[in-house]
Amino acid sequence: MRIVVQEAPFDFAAEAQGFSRGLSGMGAVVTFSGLVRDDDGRLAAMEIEHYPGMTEKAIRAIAEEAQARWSLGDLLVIHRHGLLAPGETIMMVATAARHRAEAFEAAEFLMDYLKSRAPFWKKELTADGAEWVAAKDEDEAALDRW
Amino acid sequence: MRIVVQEAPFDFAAEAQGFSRGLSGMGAVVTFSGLVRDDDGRLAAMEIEHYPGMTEKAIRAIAEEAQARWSLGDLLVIHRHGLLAPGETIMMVATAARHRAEAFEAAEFLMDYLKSRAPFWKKELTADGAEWVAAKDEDEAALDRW
Amino acid sequence: MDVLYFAWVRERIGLPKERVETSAATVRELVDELRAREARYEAAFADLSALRVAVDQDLADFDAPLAGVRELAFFPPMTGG
Amino acid sequence: MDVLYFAWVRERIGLPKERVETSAATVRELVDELRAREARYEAAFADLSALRVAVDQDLADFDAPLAGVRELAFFPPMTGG
Repeated sequence: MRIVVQEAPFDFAAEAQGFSRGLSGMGAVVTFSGLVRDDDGRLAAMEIEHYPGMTEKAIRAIAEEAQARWSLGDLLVIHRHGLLAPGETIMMVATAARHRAEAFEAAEFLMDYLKSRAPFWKKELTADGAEWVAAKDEDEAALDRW
Repeated sequence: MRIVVQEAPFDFAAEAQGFSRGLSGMGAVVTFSGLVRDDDGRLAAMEIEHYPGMTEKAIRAIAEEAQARWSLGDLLVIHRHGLLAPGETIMMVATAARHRAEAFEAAEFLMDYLKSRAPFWKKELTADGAEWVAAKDEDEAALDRW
Repeated sequence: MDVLYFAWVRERIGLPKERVETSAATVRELVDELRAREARYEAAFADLSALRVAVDQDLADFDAPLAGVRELAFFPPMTGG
Repeated sequence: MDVLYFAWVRERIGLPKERVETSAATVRELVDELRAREARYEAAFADLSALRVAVDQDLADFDAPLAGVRELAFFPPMTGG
């Protein structure tokens, strides 16, 4: 298990490759990456605030829960904070399991919990000013699945 | 949409990176890769037979169905055939969407259909001989979800 | 019409492809003709529930008509991905 | 105890962290004390349903006891991922 919280960009391709190379006996690898989305061409940047100390602790608890629920060969979570430009990669998860269903479920579980239970807050910066991204009801509802 | 059926190995990391770089306005990228799994250390190689002509046609139909069901920024399917060693990457899919639920669902849909509706057949080669991999009831049942 | 065989169907019949002339109206009738022809076909087609059929490269069922068909293929359930 | 504020809670209160001495027994009692103190706290804590609280870096609820707590944090619902 590897968990990284950092401000600097990371190389998704290198991380995904390194993750896959370290595996043994696994048949399925799932990755998710979240990108800064600019819906209407007005986004100048996204700023991500976090709670140092709690962030790592919360992600570790989520990852350990995933490992307890599924038999995973490995898992990886990388999450950035600070100022990001449109199109930049905010975060990624990777999961490896013997079969595809486990790898998919674990990745979705990680994403659902990282979304609503890891202390990150997104703010969108446009020419008109800054606005905090509101949490969505559907993201909270997504947790009911687990 | 890009669909590749080939015997040669491919570079998962480079493909995933190229896929992500070509996107615009997408917030979520999911990849799945399937690896040759050696459960008990006895597997010498896996041989994958396919039906040239029908393979590409079947994958294209599955991919078009995914595009019709979800609003995808792009999708990629690469599937190898021929002789593969344990640990080698057999295939990958990548999906991009505005939100994570769409990207995950489309990737799982692609995988469920590629598993049971694309004309590939796996044979395991061990020191004791060769054996065709049997289709699993659960793989057929997985299609009911869609 | 061209008839193709894949995976263990190919192995039991002993060839990947052959030209078959038939007046069979459906896939099932052709299968019955082949089974009556030689033991290797009987071995391959003994349990149709373990087989799949594609008509002109589209999955079909055993009651599919053969009129106008150029390419027929028999194979076990697929194991891709 | 250290009290931390994040996102728009931090912006409304005007600082990321402060030392608070209190005899409040629960998070809710402390919130009431702060709201009574200054308008900026009232603005931040007006709607508790829009807020989350962490006690010593674990999510908690507003009835959580404060005895022995070293670090309290208030913030809006999280938007990670």
